[in-house]
Amino acid sequence: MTGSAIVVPIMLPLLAATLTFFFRRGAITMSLLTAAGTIAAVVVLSLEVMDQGPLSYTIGGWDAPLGIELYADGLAAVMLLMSAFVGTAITVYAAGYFSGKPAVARHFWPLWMFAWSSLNVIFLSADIFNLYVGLELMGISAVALLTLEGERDALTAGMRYLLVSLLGSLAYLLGVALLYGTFGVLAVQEIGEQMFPSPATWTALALVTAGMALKTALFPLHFWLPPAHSSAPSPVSALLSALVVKGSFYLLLRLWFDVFPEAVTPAAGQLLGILGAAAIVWGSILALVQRRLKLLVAYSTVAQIGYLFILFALLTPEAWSGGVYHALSHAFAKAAMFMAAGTLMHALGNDDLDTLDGSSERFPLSVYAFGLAGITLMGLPFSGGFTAKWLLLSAALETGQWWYVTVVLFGGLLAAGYLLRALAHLLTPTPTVKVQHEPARGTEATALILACVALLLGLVSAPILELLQVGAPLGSMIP
Amino acid sequence: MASPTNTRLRRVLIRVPAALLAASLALLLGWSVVTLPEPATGLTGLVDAEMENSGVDHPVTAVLLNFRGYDTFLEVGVLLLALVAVWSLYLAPADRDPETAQTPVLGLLVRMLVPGILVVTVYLLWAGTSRSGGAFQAGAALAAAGELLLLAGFVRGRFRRERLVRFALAGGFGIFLALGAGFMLLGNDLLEYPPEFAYGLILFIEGALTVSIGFTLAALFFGSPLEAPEVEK
Amino acid sequence: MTSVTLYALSGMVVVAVCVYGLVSYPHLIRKILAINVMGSGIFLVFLSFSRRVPGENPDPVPHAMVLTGIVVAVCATAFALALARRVHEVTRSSYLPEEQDPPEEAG
Amino acid sequence: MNFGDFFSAILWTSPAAVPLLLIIMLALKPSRPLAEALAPLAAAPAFLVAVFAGVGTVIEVPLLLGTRFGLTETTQVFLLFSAGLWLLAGLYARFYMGDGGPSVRFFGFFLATMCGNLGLILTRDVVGFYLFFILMSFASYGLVVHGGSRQAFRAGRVYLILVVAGEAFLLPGMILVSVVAGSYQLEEVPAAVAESPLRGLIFFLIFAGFGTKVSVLPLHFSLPLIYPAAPPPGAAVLSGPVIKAGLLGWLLFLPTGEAGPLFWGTLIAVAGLAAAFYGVFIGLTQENPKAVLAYSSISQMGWMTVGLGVGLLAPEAWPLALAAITVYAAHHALAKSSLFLGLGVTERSNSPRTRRLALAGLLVGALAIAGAPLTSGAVAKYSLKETIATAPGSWPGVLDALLQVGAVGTTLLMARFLFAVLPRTEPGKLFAGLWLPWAAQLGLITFGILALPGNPLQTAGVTLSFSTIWPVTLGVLLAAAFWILGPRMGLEATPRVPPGDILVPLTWLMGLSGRLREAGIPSPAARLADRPTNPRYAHYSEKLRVVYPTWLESSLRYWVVASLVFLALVLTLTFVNLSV
Repeated sequence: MTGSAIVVPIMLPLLAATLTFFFRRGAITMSLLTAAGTIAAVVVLSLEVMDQGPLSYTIGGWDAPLGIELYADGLAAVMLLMSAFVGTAITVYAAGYFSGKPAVARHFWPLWMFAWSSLNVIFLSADIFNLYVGLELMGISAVALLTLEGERDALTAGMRYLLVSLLGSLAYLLGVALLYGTFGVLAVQEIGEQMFPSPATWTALALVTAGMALKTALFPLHFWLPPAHSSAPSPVSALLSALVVKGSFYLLLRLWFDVFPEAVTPAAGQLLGILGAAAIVWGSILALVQRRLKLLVAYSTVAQIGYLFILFALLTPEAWSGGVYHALSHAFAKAAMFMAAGTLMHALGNDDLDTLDGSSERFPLSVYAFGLAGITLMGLPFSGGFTAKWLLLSAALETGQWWYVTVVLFGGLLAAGYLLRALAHLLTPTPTVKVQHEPARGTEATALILACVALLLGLVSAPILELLQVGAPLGSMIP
Repeated sequence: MASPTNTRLRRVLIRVPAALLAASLALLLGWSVVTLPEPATGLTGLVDAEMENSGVDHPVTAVLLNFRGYDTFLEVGVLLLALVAVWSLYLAPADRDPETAQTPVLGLLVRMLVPGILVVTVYLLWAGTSRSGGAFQAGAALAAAGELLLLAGFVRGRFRRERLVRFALAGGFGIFLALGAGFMLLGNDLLEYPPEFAYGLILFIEGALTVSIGFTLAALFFGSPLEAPEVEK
Repeated sequence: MTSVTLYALSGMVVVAVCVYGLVSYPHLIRKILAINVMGSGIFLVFLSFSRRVPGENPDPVPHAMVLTGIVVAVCATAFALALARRVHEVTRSSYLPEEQDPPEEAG
Repeated sequence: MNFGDFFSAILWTSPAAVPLLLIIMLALKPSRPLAEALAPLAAAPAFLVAVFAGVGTVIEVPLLLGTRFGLTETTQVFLLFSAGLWLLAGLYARFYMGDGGPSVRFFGFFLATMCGNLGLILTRDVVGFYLFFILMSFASYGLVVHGGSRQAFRAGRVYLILVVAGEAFLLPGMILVSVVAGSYQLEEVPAAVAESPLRGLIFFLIFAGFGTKVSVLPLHFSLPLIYPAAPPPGAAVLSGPVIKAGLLGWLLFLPTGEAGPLFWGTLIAVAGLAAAFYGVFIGLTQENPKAVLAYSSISQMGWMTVGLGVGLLAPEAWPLALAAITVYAAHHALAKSSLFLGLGVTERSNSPRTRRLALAGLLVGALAIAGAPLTSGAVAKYSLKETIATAPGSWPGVLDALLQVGAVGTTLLMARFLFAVLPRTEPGKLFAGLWLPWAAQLGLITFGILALPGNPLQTAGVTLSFSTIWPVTLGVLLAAAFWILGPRMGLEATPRVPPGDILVPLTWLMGLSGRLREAGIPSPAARLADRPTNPRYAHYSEKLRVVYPTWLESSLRYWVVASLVFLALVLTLTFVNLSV
């Protein structure tokens, strides 16, 4: 029975999705119970991974390659922890946010539970076709969540996002087909062991990589992200930016380091690294010129995603850990930031930066949350973002790729530029702040707590990095 | 407004590169297929070796519901998800007024076809254990019956016995989930059934799935049963 | 070239044609159809692979994957069509906002 | 982690953790009174660790990127005097600040600075050192601007600019160090740096990065602004433990004890000498006693820098140099901060008697800085002299002479300080709480030498040599002569250099384009600055900054463009793999 905790993060949200679809009442209670159960299971699982090394779990009693296995190493455990904690915060925030909108809330809960489980499905799957099903589960639920409130901008953004998502998934599926045609198996580990360069594997790699880059919104394929993330209901913005893009990024990471290492050349990694660097600069430049807070935060996501892809160019244990750590701390910080922005937008009627002048007097908690999350995004010392950048910089210096050092440092400055621009508005004292709605109970505190966790991630990097080293593909880091 | 020439130019500008890139993609994909290693390997041998432990006689069904039952389980989840997603859009139901929709021929045809479809459904379900067929094929047939009834105005998209319909929609996934996870209490893996009950359980799950799949596919066609809400801000 | 390879190749051609359609036709329904048919092309490839394996019986695993894939594709298409309908209800347009309506496709 | 490990982790982290905990308690209303009562004692755990914990143990704590805590013989001394000074300054501040909001704010920054300072001494890894160093540097800002005056904020601004500039050198420096060492452990740094092909770059980054804290020329200009701005207990810790942290950074990260290029030692020794004399000359022109002390610090840090330079020149004698620098640092931290605490006492002396006593105390501190016999200063100078003797070539003779000349200068500078204090009186409440910590410090400066290892009589003896006596005597005589004769010869108007010296031309340069524009002279810089106001340029700037990026972004959003980019990426990724 050991290791059964591994199925809880998948099955519990699915159970909650069914129940919240079936029963009108009690959705919040069920979701909170799910959150508690998921956290407990994920913590147990992480301790097991830390203790015993990577875990495999056979489903239906059939071992891979015939059956499908679940697999949890340090990376999966860290991602599960991320989705469990950020997901819990989103659940709490959404309970407040949707409190006055029963018709929307009714569908939000099952959809969110599906989205949550889909993330965990992806994080735990060790089978490339099963990952496709997980991807589609994630894509459809993400789009449905985005269009939930039925606003014009959200609907068109959702339509675009759905096309993007389906195209990305189909590219992935075609890659899966080529891999099955070549190797005759679907298990990640088996394919990784048998991998050899051939036209089919090169094409599969290209299809899978491009598909996931599209779904992760890597520059220049980021076009769908800002409209989608900025027009979504605020809890949904938070979960899209914090978690959903990480799902496809995780998949890419798994495939590059567990499936394709024998077929990948450094040049391909450099291409992704260069696109990542371009994303940092381009996303930041556009964040600097936005006039709406949520768009600014969305473009910040475009920029921050760039850091994730630099690791493919650096390819050292530090770079790998730094990239993953960036994904982790960005999840907490960006969720906090979207929640804070959403609270302000809801309270003041819109998110035009000029309208938000002086919000710090009425909503200090939200502005604190925004600022603290900003510290992580800027990568200032003692934050989770700092740890990530330190590791990425170490890797860039170690491999002698100086120009990535410049990009990472410059990206921090640009982030400071656009975030301080937003903060300047929030902190400008104004005589009249017209509050249209009081924020729901708990929403402001949730954002603040998430932002604090993002900071704390800098203080407690060591144990998380240690967990991350369990089964890490490139070997272990500097002790 | 763009002038016709301008539009034509724009179209060429779009379609020529699109065609070139699509053609390159076709070449690339073709090249990958042609150069696939021979002899090919697959999971046939493994499936054949484990058939007797699978509880069913047909290899595809065995893979679908036993060896790779997890995929099937998630796919039923996707189905339920799509339903919730479509309902969340609050589209007006595609109702037909019987007065205008039903011609005598259509009415008669539907009355004759639907029972036949139901028989076919049951057959497909049963056939799945030993030859091609199974819950999805059966469910698709069931859904066709539902769509016929809707198009002919026999049923409406906004139904009254909502709880019951919801049960039919979510029941398949719910039962799959409950049975798949429930046996974990006996020390089994997820979705692992005790071998002595495997055949019965799989048939039972397939039955429940057939109903849910049929209802869900039809419901995807029907539109949302719920009143569109007042704009909630 | 065996007939199996021919099937696989035609699947790939279907995919490429659909990619072309997806890129160059702005109408949403066309895009959704392109994606749906692209899925079918991939399924064709899968099915052809099930016959590549030497032996009497075809490999059942691609069949199972295709069955799963079809249901997923149906779900995705259903949601996409519903969403396109909703977009049309709200915006009175069957195009993404940045795409212009070319004359021959308007209406 | 078993209980024993856990306990020792608590023990070793307590010096940094207790101040942090107290900050949190200060921030929360219910626990604030308790925190206010305990804040002055926040350095007590550090002191206990310094005294009892012992050298050599290294424990790993799963914080930050995996930090390690422990003490070496050198850092034990640093911790001892730093913790002691934090304790004394904390007690002093408790009485100096009184109660209320400003006191809470002061202690908040005081504790944060303390956490950084004590943490960086205790930590044994690169990341930990860097992070604590940053915490200390940024938290000090709060001590500088505490007074809230315009000068204080100006000083704070200048200080921050230097801190950020230092950051720009330190972060890459620290990362490079850990990369070349392949480890975060401080023990492995000097050897790894010495052998690295990048050692020149690393040397430069470390030298400049910590140089902003040590106030090496020309990065010295914030000191004469921040010491006068900070309240006495703040200035005491800034001039004592905080400035020494920069020195510790050099000691830990420069390739000491390894054979390196001669150039490094020479550079550092020359930089030290320059600061040593520059500080004296500019300091003599100052009116504000705290500014005089700031220049004295620049000068004294210069002497410690000379010691480091000699240590790099003669790696085989590094242990001797290290001991000398450590002793010098301890002495200077104690003596200089005692002068700041004493200044506070003098300002608040409300009767002639207490004032005379206070001045007498200042005299003791000043004599110690000057290196008068039987003070800690004499011991420090003596050990530096011993180190100098190990330098190669003609260095020993030159340096020895300069050291003695410098001592004359230092004596004069201290005399200048005492003269500057004399006319000031600002009666206020004088608590015993202000006297006692100060008296303790004075005791340490004078009698502390007896506690040094070795025969106390012998130690006292070496401070009585001719070379310690004559410079101080000459300095005192010169000062007296100047005091008596100066007014008669019309010499009282010594030249005045504004505090911060080169800061003045620097700010002038920065404001140059504006001034030129005002004068109607267009310069390229002015043209650049003009851009936003010129409609033509504004148009271009708007286009570059907003219009083009937005346009490009919206064209990327076209489905056609985006999907073609996607296809191109698929093809490129394939061919990138093929080509290699």
